[in-house]
Amino acid sequence: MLSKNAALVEALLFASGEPAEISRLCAVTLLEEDVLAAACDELQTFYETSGSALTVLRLGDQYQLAARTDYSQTVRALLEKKKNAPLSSAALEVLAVIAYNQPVTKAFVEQVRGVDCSGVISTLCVKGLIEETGRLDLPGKPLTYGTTANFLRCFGLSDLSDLPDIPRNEQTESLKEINKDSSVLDGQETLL
Amino acid sequence: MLSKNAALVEALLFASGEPAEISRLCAVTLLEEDVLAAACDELQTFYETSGSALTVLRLGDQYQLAARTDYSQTVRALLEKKKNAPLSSAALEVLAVIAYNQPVTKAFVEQVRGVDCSGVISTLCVKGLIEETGRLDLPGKPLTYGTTANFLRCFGLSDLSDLPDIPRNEQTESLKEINKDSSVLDGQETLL
Amino acid sequence: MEKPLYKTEVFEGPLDLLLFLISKHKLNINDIPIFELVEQYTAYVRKMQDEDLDIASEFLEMAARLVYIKTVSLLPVQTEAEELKKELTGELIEYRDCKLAAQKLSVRTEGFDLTTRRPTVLLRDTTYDRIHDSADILNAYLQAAGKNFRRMPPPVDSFRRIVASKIISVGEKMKELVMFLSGGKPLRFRTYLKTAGSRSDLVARFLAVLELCKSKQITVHGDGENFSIRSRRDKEALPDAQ
Repeated sequence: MLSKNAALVEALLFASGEPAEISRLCAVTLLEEDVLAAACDELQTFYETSGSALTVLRLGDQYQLAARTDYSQTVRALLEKKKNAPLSSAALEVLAVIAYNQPVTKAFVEQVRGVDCSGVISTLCVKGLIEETGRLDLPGKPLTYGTTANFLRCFGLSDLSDLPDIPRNEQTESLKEINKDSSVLDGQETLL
Repeated sequence: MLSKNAALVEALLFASGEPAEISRLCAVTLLEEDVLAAACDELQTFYETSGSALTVLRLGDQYQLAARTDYSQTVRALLEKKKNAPLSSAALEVLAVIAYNQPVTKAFVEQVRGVDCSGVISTLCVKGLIEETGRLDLPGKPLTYGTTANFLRCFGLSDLSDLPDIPRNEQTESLKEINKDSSVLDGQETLL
Repeated sequence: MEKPLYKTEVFEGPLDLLLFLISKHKLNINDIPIFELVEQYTAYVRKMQDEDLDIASEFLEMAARLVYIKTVSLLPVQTEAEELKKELTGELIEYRDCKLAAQKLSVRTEGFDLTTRRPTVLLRDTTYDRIHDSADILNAYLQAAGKNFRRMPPPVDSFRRIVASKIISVGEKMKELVMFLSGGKPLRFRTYLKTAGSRSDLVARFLAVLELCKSKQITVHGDGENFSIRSRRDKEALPDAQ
């Protein structure tokens, strides 16, 4: 049996659809943050043990309700959505530079990659994987970019600190496999 | 423990949002109508007995997942709060460019900011801070935008002429002088 | 003629190509043998050129940079060469880390298949109702447009005069002039041009006079201040005409 708090959180996350900020959830439920977190944990355990198709995601300082991936094929069929085109390796590289160094400017990304990145950056914005986060107080006031809650969800991270470590001292040998095309699905559908 | 069919139906109804027709559900799940109905019944019983906030609604020949009405007040508070979230810096910048230059096209705003602004512009429209004001008599008849009365209210202005003055600087001054100086051809000065 | 099918790998940029060469030839990224790298890099770019691939300018820029490092490496004093090499090494390491990170991300994509839903639609008022200081809007404007308004496109007003200026056809002017001269009086050329309403009117008037002269519908008399035009028919009627 779900507790009242857990059921309340379930109703809120269901209705919100989009990731909901913890502070906002606390404000409307009048719950303390740790009580809210406990309710979310309870809900997630409930889904897991009862064989439900739903799952509670923690994305940075937000929570979101989602359907597990087991059913995604049938869901796509119902919503008449195509399978997503994979992210290009250029998009993955830009995403990596932004994720590990945010907030960063376009110029920074271009310096690391040695090529123009305007197109890739605007595509990633449209896909909701990155967003503008402000401007730097430098000549020209360049825009800065960071990753979104959607980025966390797509890459199975509950927080930016979950980002995989980069083996800094690894030999360049390991690049051989990297040079082979690596591409992943794109998260477009999940934005809807 | 939920059956596989019930969990599948749960995922579908969750993702669909809108009411889903029984015939469509049968088509994508490859279930017979009576099997599907049994799965929906099972899901609904599961929600009832477990104290979940969700419920399966049958509306004619359609099914829909919804949050129980017990929580509607808190849900409303959450969704209302969202509307009141402060403007992002991107939204404020777009608003400012429109306020000071109205009526302007999306292309104008994007030229100033150097990035795509479609999303921000439609958000500002939904928030009732800007509105379409007409179309320019130029190729493609682009839409123009201007600020609303609600914009004036939110920023404590009684009139657009109340907008804070833009501080003069050398650049704008020299532009003015060039304009004054020009005893040149019609239209020529404006190219400067 | 059949071209040999030979696929060149696609590289994200010059740094990508350099990393590929370094790993392929097992070079030490922390101490790049610049002569070897220049040779391999330029050979590869040449190969791409031979295959008629569009080579982005970045690849050629890097080639020039490598050749420059090679050149200064030949100088007796090595300080500049060392500096430049260090800079390039730094960039390569940074880009390598970027590729490693991208690869780490590419294997954690389970989340792309999660399904989320749209927010429940309440018939709710979406009107923004926070109260701001009016200075916020100015600050945002200065952020967006930059302190010097560098990013501002020319105001819409500035095009109005270009778009609004009427097109004046030479044909119209010719008709007008013939009508005017049909009265029989000569017209001072200077007066005719002086009364033009705009620069384009002026040009049209001038061209109209030339056209009418060419088609022998008018004649011109005198010079300087007295330079005038009149209709051809008058001239035939007047024996004292030139």
